[in-house]
Order: sequence, then structure tokens, then C-alpha cells
Amino acid sequence: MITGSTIIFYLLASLTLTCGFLSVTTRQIFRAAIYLLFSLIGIAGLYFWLQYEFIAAVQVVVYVGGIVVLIIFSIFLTQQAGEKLAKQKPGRKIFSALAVFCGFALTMIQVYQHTFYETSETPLPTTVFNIGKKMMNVNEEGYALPFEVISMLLLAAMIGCIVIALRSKPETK
Amino acid sequence: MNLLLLIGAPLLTAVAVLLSRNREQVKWISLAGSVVQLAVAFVLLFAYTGERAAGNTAQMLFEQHHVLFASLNINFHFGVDGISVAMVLLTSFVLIAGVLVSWNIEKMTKEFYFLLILLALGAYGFFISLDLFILFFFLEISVIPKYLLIGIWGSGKKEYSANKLALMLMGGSALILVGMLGLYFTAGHSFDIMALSQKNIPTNVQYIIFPLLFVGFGVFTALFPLHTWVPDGHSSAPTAGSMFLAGISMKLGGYGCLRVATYLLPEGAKEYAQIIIVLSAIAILYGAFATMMQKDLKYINAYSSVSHVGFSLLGIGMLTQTAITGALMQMVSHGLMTALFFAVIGMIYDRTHTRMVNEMGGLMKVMPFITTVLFIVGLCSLGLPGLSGFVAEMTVFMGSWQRDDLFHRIATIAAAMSIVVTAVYILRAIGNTAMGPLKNAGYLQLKDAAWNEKLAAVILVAGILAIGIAPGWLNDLLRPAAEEIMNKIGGK
Amino acid sequence: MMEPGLYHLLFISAALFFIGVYGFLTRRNLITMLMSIELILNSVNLNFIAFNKYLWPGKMDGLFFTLFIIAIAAAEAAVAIAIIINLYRSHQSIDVENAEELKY
Amino acid sequence: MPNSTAIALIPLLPLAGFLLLGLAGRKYLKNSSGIIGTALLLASTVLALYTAYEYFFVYGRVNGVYQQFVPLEITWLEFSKGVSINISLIIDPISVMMLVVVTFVSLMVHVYSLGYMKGEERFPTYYSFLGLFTFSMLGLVLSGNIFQIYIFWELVGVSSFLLIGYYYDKPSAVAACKKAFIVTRFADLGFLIGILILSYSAGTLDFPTLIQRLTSPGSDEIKTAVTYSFLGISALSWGAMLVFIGGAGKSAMFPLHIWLPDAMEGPTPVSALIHAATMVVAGVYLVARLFPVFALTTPAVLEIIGWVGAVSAIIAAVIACTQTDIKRVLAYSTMSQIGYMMFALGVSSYGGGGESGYTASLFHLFTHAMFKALLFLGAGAVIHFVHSNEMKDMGGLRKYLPITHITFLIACLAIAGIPPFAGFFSKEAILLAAHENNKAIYWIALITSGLTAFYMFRLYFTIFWNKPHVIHGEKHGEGGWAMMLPLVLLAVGAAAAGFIPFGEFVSPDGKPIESKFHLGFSVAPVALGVGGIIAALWLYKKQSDKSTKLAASLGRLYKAAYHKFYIDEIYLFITRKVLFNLVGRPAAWFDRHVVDGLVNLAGNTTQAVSEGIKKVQSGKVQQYAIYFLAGVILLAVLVIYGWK
Amino acid sequence: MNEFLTLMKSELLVTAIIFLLLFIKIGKGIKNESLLSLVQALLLVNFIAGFFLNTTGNLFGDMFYTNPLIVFQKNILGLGVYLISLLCADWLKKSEHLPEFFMLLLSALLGMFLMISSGNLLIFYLSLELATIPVAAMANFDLNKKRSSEGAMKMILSSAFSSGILLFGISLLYGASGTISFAEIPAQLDNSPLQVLAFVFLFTAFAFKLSIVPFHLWTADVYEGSPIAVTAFLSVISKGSVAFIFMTTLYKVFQPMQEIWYNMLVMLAVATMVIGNLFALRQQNIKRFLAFSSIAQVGFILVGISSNDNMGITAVVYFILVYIFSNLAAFGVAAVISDQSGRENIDDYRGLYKTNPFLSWVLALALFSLAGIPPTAGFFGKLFLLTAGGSKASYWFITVAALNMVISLYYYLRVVRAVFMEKNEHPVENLKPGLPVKLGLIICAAGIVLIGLLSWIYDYIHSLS
Repeated sequence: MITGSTIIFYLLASLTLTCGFLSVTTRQIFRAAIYLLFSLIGIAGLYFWLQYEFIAAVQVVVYVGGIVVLIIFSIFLTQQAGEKLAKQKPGRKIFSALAVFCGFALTMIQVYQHTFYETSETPLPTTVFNIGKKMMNVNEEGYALPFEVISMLLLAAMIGCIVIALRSKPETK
Repeated sequence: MNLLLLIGAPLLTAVAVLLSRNREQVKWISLAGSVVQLAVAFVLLFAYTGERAAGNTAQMLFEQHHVLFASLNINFHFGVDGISVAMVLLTSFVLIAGVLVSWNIEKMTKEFYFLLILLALGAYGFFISLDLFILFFFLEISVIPKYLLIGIWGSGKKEYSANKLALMLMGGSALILVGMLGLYFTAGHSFDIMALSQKNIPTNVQYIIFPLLFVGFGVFTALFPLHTWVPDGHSSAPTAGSMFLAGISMKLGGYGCLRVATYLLPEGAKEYAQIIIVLSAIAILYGAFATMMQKDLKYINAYSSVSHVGFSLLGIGMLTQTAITGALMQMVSHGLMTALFFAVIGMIYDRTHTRMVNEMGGLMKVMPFITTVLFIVGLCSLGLPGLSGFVAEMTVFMGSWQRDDLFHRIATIAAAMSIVVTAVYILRAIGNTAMGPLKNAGYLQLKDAAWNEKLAAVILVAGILAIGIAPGWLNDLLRPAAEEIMNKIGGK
Repeated sequence: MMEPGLYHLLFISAALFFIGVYGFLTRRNLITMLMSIELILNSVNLNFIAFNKYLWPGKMDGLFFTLFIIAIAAAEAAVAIAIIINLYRSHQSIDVENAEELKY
Repeated sequence: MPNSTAIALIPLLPLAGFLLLGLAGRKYLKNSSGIIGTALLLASTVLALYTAYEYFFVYGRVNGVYQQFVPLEITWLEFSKGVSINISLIIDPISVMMLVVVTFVSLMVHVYSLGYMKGEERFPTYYSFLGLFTFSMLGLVLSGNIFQIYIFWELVGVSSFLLIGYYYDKPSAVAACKKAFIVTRFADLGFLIGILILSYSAGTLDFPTLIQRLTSPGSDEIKTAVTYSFLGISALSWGAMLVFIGGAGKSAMFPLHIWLPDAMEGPTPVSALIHAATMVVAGVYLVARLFPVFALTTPAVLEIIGWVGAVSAIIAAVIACTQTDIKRVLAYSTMSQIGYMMFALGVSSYGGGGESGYTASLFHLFTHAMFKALLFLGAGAVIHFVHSNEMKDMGGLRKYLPITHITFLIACLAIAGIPPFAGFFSKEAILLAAHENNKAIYWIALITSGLTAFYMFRLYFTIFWNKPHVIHGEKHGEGGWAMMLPLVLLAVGAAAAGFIPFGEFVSPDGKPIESKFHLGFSVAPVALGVGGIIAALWLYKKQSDKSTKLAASLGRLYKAAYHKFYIDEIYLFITRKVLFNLVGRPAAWFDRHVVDGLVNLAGNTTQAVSEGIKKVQSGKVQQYAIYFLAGVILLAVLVIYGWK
Repeated sequence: MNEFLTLMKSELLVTAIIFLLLFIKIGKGIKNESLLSLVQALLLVNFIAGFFLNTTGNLFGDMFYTNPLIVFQKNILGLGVYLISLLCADWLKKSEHLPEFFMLLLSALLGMFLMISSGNLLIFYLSLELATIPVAAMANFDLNKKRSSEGAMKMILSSAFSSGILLFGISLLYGASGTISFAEIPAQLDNSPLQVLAFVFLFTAFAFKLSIVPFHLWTADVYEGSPIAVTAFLSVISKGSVAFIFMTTLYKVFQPMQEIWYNMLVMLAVATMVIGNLFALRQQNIKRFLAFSSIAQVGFILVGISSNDNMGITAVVYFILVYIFSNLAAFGVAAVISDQSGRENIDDYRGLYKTNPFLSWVLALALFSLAGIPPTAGFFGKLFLLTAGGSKASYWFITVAALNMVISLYYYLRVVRAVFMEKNEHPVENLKPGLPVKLGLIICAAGIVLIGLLSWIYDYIHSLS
């Protein structure tokens, strides 16, 4: 029984995987960034499909709006937009592919052999309200501490980036 | 008698050496410190014999407990029996002689004496420890000073030798460590030798642990074929270093083989005794034959040490009371003798600047005192009655002979054969250095021993003679202790 | 075709994960390696969400995990890009094969 | 009862001399050391004579049997219950007899050396060594414990070593002293193992107990000892045999005699003392000391002893005929005479009338000490005069050295067995004993006795007659009274000692035995002796080429004898080629290259592996990631599938 | 609220310092010397404060957990950072970015504190990243050096890769157990293959952080490239903190899987010791040398961890305490020499004793302690680790570990040999380290000598664990 939802799912899935795959194989760096963008959008789509709208939104905002843009900027900064990427040695490719395949196979075998525990919990709606309430809660099942931690992390990352990227005078050594 | 004196005296000396300002101070402080230690050792001897005479029959005297790591049941447990007393005495003798012969060290004098005294500290601590952990601690303390002594003040391929020595000895202690931990866990979390000796350690565990411990300590005492650090180490070390190395360090191993491996694991000892005997008989003969071909005086003494120390191990392997007593006597005797031998070699080398036997000759003419000492020590080495070597070797032979099956008989005879080979190489060495025509006219200018060298030699010769002429006191010291050990092992 | 469910999502996520790994292992450009890392993190996010949705909807552990991972990914990417740019300044290259001065 | 202080002082006085002169002699007593040493020894000698008198004539004999006394016993080293080395003094006929011999000869040598060694740089050292030797030898003869005897056995060995090497800057002296020590050491190894066997079997080290336990046929010790055997020979026989090997080494019995001729490198008085009169007979003493064990428990070994003695006697005599160094001739002669003593013991038995050999042997020991010391001291005087040991440098010396000449002649007559000199009596007794018990040995002994007379007179004629002496440089006399007095005293001894009724005093069991004496029996040996003398007279009285012709006609035999039957060469081959090259060198090589090589190999392998795996750390971050991933996967597979 | 203050006092103090620095930086800014002294003083306060008001409790549900042992561990780390601030004072003074450096350093420290205290996988992961990302930035602080950037790049990429795997593992674990709380996980573990797989993924993240073979390859490169202060921080503080949480995780969370991880630990411990030692043998650069030696040390820590009981916890905590002193002393000396003469090769150390006896003795002491030679504390540390590992009575395992001590001695002695025995025509000139550096070195040396002999320290740790 093929429903629309199913078709959408498969479309999103194939978009994600194809773009992801192309993103790591194309030899044009700019295209790689664009493929990555679409792959991420595909994932956002899947979040939508799963009815996790908040996450989907964050995904689009942070990834598509933030990280990919950052990456594209840095591509421009390193002035390599037009060039083709250097080829990897075939030996490395084969080994990597082999290792990756083994890892994938192993994971999938374990996943499919595993019978997941069927839960009977009542689902907690993933509304923004619920999310926000939990985020600010300092008690049981609250996420205030991680929130603080991540803020410190972002602060530190910011400081780090500033120091590194704004190096005063590039002395020629 | 507070045994902590034996640790405190060297420790204080070492600290004082570190704090002293100039060379002269360093030397005199070290000498004073070693005299004090000698005095303490003698006080210990008299206190010990006094206690025994007063009828104290406890296995260990002057026991002390101080908790160190309570949660691991590691304690400072000190105590002495006759064996420890004898070894402590030996250490103090060698130390004072070592301090004296190094009187003219110019390079980094302070460090040199500091390390020397640290080495002695390790030895004292080792001999009086009754807790395996502490024992191991002191054993390891004595490794690195040796390394530095050889590496910094040595000669020849000193770095190579120092490295080899340190690594082989550490390899040995690694095995000891494993054995020790094995004991600790099988016997219910205790490192205490006295407590462990009361425990019944399962036979199959003994079969595993005994070789670890015995081989580990065996490396220290040049168990064949793990002896190769001996020739290199001895030959590269400075005089006092060689004296300590052969005189004391090798005894640490022998003591450990007996007190730890054999005493605590009697079943293991019985199981492996034949292998020990074979190895030590090989070491005795093979060491002697290898000595025969050496041309460097230090190599001669080094290989002969391998051969002589073999008697200690042989005695232990024989597992009879007399043989063990003999083994212990051999340790004491060899300690004094070999220290003296190295001292003499050092004196000769300081003057002739060679250690090659064939480059010397007729030294008796120019340095009668030194050559006389050389004669004494040589004769001691080949087991002349009246000197300590004879007493020890004969006791080993007598003890070994009590095992009356063919295997032990043949091993004993093989070991006894070394007395001939020993005579050959000792006479060859003495004959070529002291006797014969004077090879080098330049030697006529050489001076005989200075006061410090004479004093050092006299102290050690006194020790050798004290054992050689009247062995009774040493026998009385060692035999009851050996008896305790044999009681535990069972057998003759 | 089957009704899409947990296993499908897990397959996608695992596939994406290993695609990312493959990219990380074979890409010679540092920035593309960084992109592969993003793929890896996204696959993990998908996993969390899928588990949260299908197995443990009672709490929002998976969801929050995803949320924080996204934040971390941003921070990590920022620092990584800063470093890469710095490296580019001194090496004049962002080929990973050229950054192998430190070895053996 | 024996006076233990006096007896203990006998060895201790020389020891005091050794210590005093050894420690202080060089610096403070340079000139007086000889006198001090001699004085101490004189005291010792007087005490020894006093002890002998007291023992033999006052308290020693109880109910007609000489008793054994142990007046002093100190536990020196206890091995286990009942088995200990005791330093003890044993007083019985042989030890007392030996005391007299040792102190007397030593005193003579001390006195003689005052003249002979005068002006030597290491004069005090010489006397201190003499003191050490005398002490050790006296300690040896007084030993009441088999291990004690071993102790002093070694000590006499080392004093002999020191004295042979007295001229330490002469390479030949150094070689000789080493050889002497090592060869005897080899024999001592046998002795040591023999001691171990005997003491283990007997459960004691004390002579009286040991002998008692090992000779009573029913005792437990014997029973257990007999059950042990090796190569089909019982443990006790092995023990006895090995002990005898020790004795044979010290007493220069074939084939362990090679050190003795070389030992002549030492100063001549030393040769007289150590290598003629005292130390070399220690082996005989040892066998005599343990005689009951040999005779009663291991008669087979005793027979071997007899044969070894006989063979040594004749071989040495043959070699002595060909040597040209006068001291070497005397050395071989010593060996030959000790062979006599040995086989005399060998043909003896304990009790039952056969014990005359024992008495004869010790009698010969006694007389031999006199005349052989005399011969050496005389030879010393000759050497002193001509500064050479070689016969070819001598001749016609009777005019220059009259006293030496006469005393030397007396000694030669004594050793040749011409009545009424001392040697005649003792040798007759030996031959008689041999005749009674073992005919073959008797014949060998007879031939030897003829040869003895021949080579001794060959020596005598070559030195004092033959060609006229040409004096080089300034002429000097025979040496002072110090050298002459001992010669004269010893000559008296050599002439008169034979009249002592030795059988009265010395026998295996302390009971006197009657000295048998058959006039008829003496004819053969005396005739042979005279024949030998005549032959020597004919060949050597005048300078002629008769002797060379004779030598040429003997061809191979002469050559072999001249080269001492190549025994030295065989030894050299065994030591140099076999022991050094085939054992020592490979052992040293093996140690450096295999054992040490393995240790180094372990180090080098580690280094090599370390070098080999450095490629893993390639500096490429992607490669690191591959290893990472591979590690994860492998670990996962192992954990999931491997350890389930 | 009161509880909040006492339980999180370390974290709060560190955060306060970070913000103080931030304000100083944003504000006028003060001279490096005085700022450095201030920071040192604050760190000391932080260290001392760690000794007071130690209680057990949870915060934020079960996300934050603390007890005296954890506080003690935090104190060890705080002490380490204080020592680094002393030892690297000479280098720091010259740095243009001193406040930033400390902000990052303290952020990382904060991350470690939280990590040790973390009560669920989320907070664990976040604090792990907090402890990593700033350090990667710090690794690049030698801004003009190519090697520094290269090291930083390797670190950030490798750690991102490793956290990818970690997260994948966490997600699977979450799926298979339904919880991310440490307290609830053990009940849900049934050793099904998927859980085991997830555990292996999780495990490798620890392994990566601890530089366990074969996940160690980044270590040496990063250590060599980074400024020495960062290297010291990485090799001592960072490792220590991960070791603590690793141990807690294994003992508390994955106790039901103990058979599995015991086997893994044994195998990896052996590989780590052997490979670490083999690589350390040939190193020329002192930092790289110390990197490999620290890998080998981790192998020994694993031996201790494998014991799975109190003795193991005590031994590991004790060892890390000792290790901080020993390794920091070595790094301190290396920092002085590298900073003032620019030399970092072991060959350059030849003849050092002639010109710099004080530095030489401290270095020798440190190396002996690392090698486990008495009477230094390292001896006790190593021995207790092996004792703990020996409680399972696997002789071959302990033998291998003990023999590896011998190999490690070889290369430590190589440095000692260079310093004391070998001759050099151009030895390092006589260096004059600043007062804080000297103080730091003396503290380290005293620690090395005394910790072993002051046995109550060990017993104290034991009473906590």
C-alpha cells in the first residue's frame, strides 16, 4: 500500500543519500557544498516527515543558514572555488571503501537482528512549549545545565576563533 | 637496637653530603658517615649475638612495624636474623672501603658519594626488610645509582654497559614484581614475609611463582645465562662502583633467592632445585673457563664472580642446611673478596693506566703492598684455607654432599672441579701482573698505595681473615637462620 | 515497498553515516573533510530523532540530544574552519596530504 | 700426658715468625730477620725433641702399645651435628716422628740459608715464607681431623708456591710455581672429593673416629657405604682412591710428578726443605695416617698404591740417569725414593705380621729426609760456588769444597744403600717387605736401587772429579759456618740414623714390631748398588766420551728418558690444546657471542621493530582515521563474535 | 541554592575566573605579568577551595553528580592547571593572547569538571566537547608556526571524527536502552549485540581521548605541534580527566558488561604499552618523546582500571596524581629549555648537567618517576596499578606490563644518559628560569619525592573510593 507519505519518505531518503554521496565524491568543491546543502535539507525534510517540526526548523536555520554558509565562505576564502579537487590515491579509496562497507554491514546486521523494545509510553508532544519548558527546567528531566554548558562552549569557540583567525601580523617565517 | 638506625645513618650521611660545600667536606662527611655505619653494624652484631646468647629464640630480632599503606596492608616491617646481620656487616665493610678508594675522584665528587651512599642505603634497607614491598622498594633503589655510577664515572663503553646493567636488573625486578603480586593475592593480601611463611600457598601456584621470583633475583646474582651484565658492568664501572656491584648488589639477589623465593615457596624450590643446580654448576665451571681466557683484570674478576656466585646458588639449590649456610658464607666471603679484588685492580689501574694483564708484569717490585693484597685476594679467590673463600666453598661442598643421589653428586663434583680452574686463572693473572720481569721501565716511578688505599685494603683483608681464620662466629650467625629456613622447607 | 518505519530511518542514517566516514577518509581537501563530518553528525541526529519518535516518545532525550549536537556542530565547524584558514595562511594549501610535517 | 701448650707452640712459633717478619720484616728487621726466624725455629725444634722424648720414653707407651692422644681439640667450623672441622693436635708415633723430622730439617735449612741467602733483597720475606711453610707442615702432621689436614695441605702448597716463585722476576720460576700449584691443586680436588666421600660415609671428620668407624667390619657406616657404588666400585674405594690421588699429587707420584723437577727453580735450601724432606712426603704421611682404612677396608686401593709407587720409583730413576741439571737429578731421585715409600706402604698390611712395610716406609721417610736434605744443601753449596746448575759447568770441585765433598759422598752412599749408612737399613727393610708380599714390585725395587746408586754416583763423580775445574773471576770459599754446620749435622744423621730401632717405635697399631734383618738377603741389593757405583766410576770419574757413546747406543730409550718420557708434553697438550683451546676459548666466545649476543639481539630486535613500525605514524590524518575505523570494526567483531 | 553552591563550587569558581578574564580583556586590559600573577593566585584559590565543603549530591535531576572522590579528582586537575600556569609562566608572559589562553584553558577545565561529574550521556558528551574544542584552538596558539596549525587541524578533525563515532554509539545505545541517564542504563543492559556494538563505539571515544592504541595516532603529532603548555595540558590534565570518567563509566554504567570490557582492556592495554614504548624508543623531539611515553603510561593506567574494584580506583587516582607531578616536571624543564634556547631535541640535552644542574636533577627525577624507579612516587604509582591489575591474577598480563616497564626504562634512561653522561660541544647555556617556574619545578620535585612516602595520601584516596 503506497501512500503519499511513503512516496515522500522515499523521495526525501533518496535525496538525502544521493546528495550526501555526491557531496563526498564530486571533484568540484563548490558543488560538493551545494550537494551537502541538499542533503541537509533532505534530512530537515525527514524531520518534517516525522513531525518534529522544531528540529526541522533548527536544522534549516543552523545548518543551511549557518554552517553551509560558513563553509562556502571559507571555500571562497581559500580561493579554490573553481579548481578541481585533487584526486585521492586509489589504494586509499579501496581501503576506505572496504572499511566503510564492513562497518556499514556490521551495523546493519546488528540493527536488523535486534528486536527493539516496543514501548507503551504515551508520547510527549514535541511542541515548542514542551521543549522550552524542559530546556529551562533545572530539576528532573530538565535541560538547563546542558544549555549552560553549550553556552560556555560557544563562548570558548568564539574566543578561539577570534584569536586564531585574527592573527595580528602574519610574519613571514 | 633500633633498626631504623641502619636506614637513618646513611640517609643522614647522604643529606649531609648533598648539603656540604666542597670536595674535602664531601669526602670527610662520607667517611665519617660510613664509619658510623660500620659502628652501627657492629653494634647490631653484638646486640644480636647478645640477644641470642641471652636465649632469645625468636626467628627475627628487633622487629619493628610501622604502617605504611594501611589499605594495601603494606608495612615497614623490619627485623633481622643472622643472615641479615651478616649482610649488613658486609655492606658496611664494602661501603667504607668504597669510600676510601674513591678518595681521589675529581669529577662531580659530591654526586659520586651521594650515589654511593644511596646504594648502601638501598642495601641496608633490603637486608633488614621483612615486607616484600619494602624489600622490593629498596632493591630497586639500588639500581639507578649503579646506572649513574657506571655511566658517569665509568670507563670504556660505559653507556652501553650501564644501560645493559640497568635494563637487565630491571627486567629481573619486573619478574620479581610479578611473583610478588602473585604471592600477595594468593596469600590473602599480605606482603609480610613472616606472615606469608605461615600461609599454605597452593603447590601449583608455587610452581608458577617460584621461577619468577628466583629468576628475577637470579638476574641480580648473575644466574646463568642471565649474567651477561656482569662482565660489561663490572669492567666499565669505576672502582667503587664495581666493588659495590659485585660486593653487595649481587648479594641482594642471592639473599632474595633464599629469603623470598626459597623460603616462601618451598615446594617450588624443591620442584626446580635440579634446574637451579644444573644452571649454577654450569655457571661455576663455565664462568671459570671463560675467565681463563680473559685478558682484562676487571673481566677476569667479573667472570670469576659469575663462577663464585654460582656456589651461592648451588648451595641454595641443594636445599640442605649446611649447603645453605655455605651459600650464605659464600655471599659474605665473595662480597669482601671481590670488593677487595676490584679495589686492587683500581689501584693498579690508577697507576699503570692499563688493565691488560699482558701489558703488566713484575709489579711486585714497584708496589709491594698492592701486590701483596693482590696475592691475598687471589688466594682467597682460589679457596686457600685461612681466607674466607675456603670456608664458604667447603661448607657448600659438605652440604651438597649430603644429597646422596648421583645427580647431586655429579653436580657437586663438577662444581668442585672449578677449584682447579680457578687456580689456573688466578695464578695466571697474578703471575702475569705481579710476577715476572718488569715489562715497562716507566713503572719504576710508580708509587705504592696511599694511606686511604691501604686503609681500605686492610679493612677488607681484616674481614676476609676474620672469616677465614675463625669462621665459627659467622657460622653461628648463619646456621640457625639457615636451620629456620630448612625447617620450613623440610629435609636435611 | 514497505511502509517506512524505524528500520528505514536507521538504514538511511547508517548509510549517511558511512558515506560521511567514506568522505572523511578519502577527501583530500580539508573543507570537504569538514563537510563529511557534518554528514556524520546529521546521520546521528536522524538516529536520535528516529529512536525518539518510534521507541521512546515518552521523554524527549533524543530530541534534545539532536538539538545540542546541532549547536556543537556549529561550534566545532567554526573552530575547525578558523584553524583551517590559519593553516592555509601558512601552507598556502588546504590539501590534507600537504600537512604531514609532523610524523613518525 | 702430653703437654698441649708445648705441642701447640711447636707450630705456633714459626707462625709467629711468619707474621712478625711478614708484617714488620721489610721495614724494621731487614738484617735480623734470619736470626729471629732461626731462633724461633730452634725453640720449636727443642720443643719437638722434648715432645718426642716424652712421648716415646715417658708416657706414650701404655701396656707396650703406643697410644694415640688428642691433647687439644677446638671446634673450628661445625657443618652439622657431629661433622665439624676441629683444629686438633694428634700425638702418635708417626706424628711425633714427623715433628722431629720437620723441625730438624727446617732448622738446618734456616741455619743454612743464613749463609746461602745472605744479601738477598727480600731476605725477611724469605724467612717469613719459611716460617709459614714450617707452620703449615707442622700443622699438617699434627692434624687430628681429615679436613684439618686438607687445610694445612693447601697451606703447604701455597707456601711451596710462594717459595718456588721466590725469584719472581725469573719467568721460569713463575712458570714453575704456577705449575706446582696447579698440578697439586688438581690432585687436591681428588683429595677433597675423597674427604667428602669418606666423611659422609663415616659421619665424622675426626681421624680417630673416622678410622674406627670405617674399619670395624660390622659398623653401620660400613654397611651403608658399601651399598653405594659408582661404576661398579664402592663409594669407600672411590673415597680412598681419591684421597690417595691427593697424596700422590703432593708426593709427586707418577703421573702427577711433573711439577717437582720444575719446582727446583726455587732457592736450593727451599728445595731441600720442601721438595725433598718434608712436603713431598706428605702424601706418604697421609696414606700412613689413613693406613687402617686402606689396609682393612679397601685393600685393592692399597695395591694400586703399591704399584703407583713402584712405577714412579723406576721411571724417576731412569729419568734421573739422563738429566744434566743437578737439582733435577736430585728431584727425580726424590720422586724415586718416595715411590719406594709408597710401595712399601702398598705392600704392607694391618696386623697379622705384614706390617713391616709400613714401618719400613716411615723409616725410609726418616732417613731419606736426612740424606736428601743433605744432598740438596750440598748441591746448594756447589751451585753457590759455580753459579750454575748444569753438570757441564762442574767438575773437580773436591779440592775447593772439601767439607761439601765429604758430606755429599756420605749422602750418596746412604742413598745408594751401602752399609752402614742410614739408607741401607731403611731400604733393606722396604725390599724385605716387598719380597715378602709382592715379588714383582720387589724386582722393580731391586733394579731401581741399582739405578739409584748409578745416577747418584754419576752426579757425585761429575761434580767432584771428572774434568778439572776452571775458576772464573775471584775465588771464594765454601761459605761460612752457617752453611757448613747443617751439612755436617745432616751428614751425621745420614750416617747414623739407620741404627735407630725404628720398629720399636713406629707401627700401624702402635705395637712394636721386630726388625727383621737377613744378612743373606742384603747381598743382592748391596751388590747391585756397588755395581752401579762402579759403572758410574767407570763412566764419569774421568772426562771421556764413554757416557755419550753409551747414550747413543741406547738410542730411543735414552732420548725418551732425557725428555722425561714426554709426560710434560702430554700435559701441555691437554692443557693448552684441549682445555684452553677447546674449552676455555669456546666458553669465552660463547659467552660474548651467544649468551650476550642473545641479550643484545633482544635489544636490537626491539629497535628494529620500532624502526619498522614507524610508517604507521605517517603524519596523514586520514590514514589515522582508517586505523581508527579499522580498530573499531575489529574490536566490535571480536567482542560480538569472538568472545560470545 | 546553598546546595547548588557547595556542590558545584569548583565549576562555579572556574566560570567566575573565566568571566573575570573576559571582563579584563574587554576592559582596559592589564600587563601580562600582573595578569599572570593574578591568574596564578586565583587558580591557587580554586585549588585550595577544593578542600572545603565536600559533600555528595545530585543537581539538575541526575545530570550532575558529585562526591568527595570526584572533588578530589577535580582538585588534582586544578592543581595540574595551577602548576602549568607556574611552569609555563615564562612562555605565557610573552604571549599576546594571555587572557584568551586562560579563558580557553579554563573552559576546557570546566568541561573536564563537568565531565567527571556528569550523570548522563548528554552532559557527558557536551562537556567532552567543551574539554576538547578549546584545546584544539589552543593548540594553534603558536600562531605563526606551521606545525602548530597542523597539529590543531589534526586534533580538531580527529576528535570530530571520534565524536561522530561516539555519537553514533550513543544513539544506538539510546535506541536499545531508552535512556541516556547513567543511573538508569545498567538496568537496561542485556548484552545484546547491538548494545555491545554501541558500547564499542562509545568505548573508542574514550580510547581516542586517552590515546589507546590503535586510536592514539593523533597524539604525537598534536603534542609535537602544540605550544608546550598546551601539550602539557593535553598529556596530563586532559588524560587524567578522561581516565577518571572512563573508570567511572566502566565501573558504574557498564558494570553488566564487565567481562566484555575486561577483555578489551587487557588487549588494548598490552597493545598500548608495547606500541607506545616501541615508538618512544626512537624519538628525538622531547615533546614527541613525552607523547609516546604518555601513551605507554596510559597502558599502565588501563592495567589498573582492569581490576574493577576499589583498589583499581584508588590506584588510578593515585597514579594520576603522581603522574601530574612527574610529567609536568618533565614538561616544565622542556618548556624552560625550549623557551629560552629554542631546543627541543634530546640530542640538544647532552651535557645539560654541566650547565644546568638544577634543571637536570628535576628532569632526572621526573623521568625516574615516570619510569617507576624508587624512591620517587612513580614507583608507588606504577606498582599500585600493577597490584590492582594483579587482583585478577592473570600472570602473563602482569608480566607483560612489568616487562614493558623495562622497555620504558630504556628510553627514559636515554634522556638521563644524554643529560648526565654524554659530551656536547655546544651544550644548552646556563638558563635562568623565572621565579614562578622555579617554584613550579620545586613543587613538582617535592611532590615526586614525597607523595610516595606520605602514605596517608594513598589511604585517603582509598577511603574516598
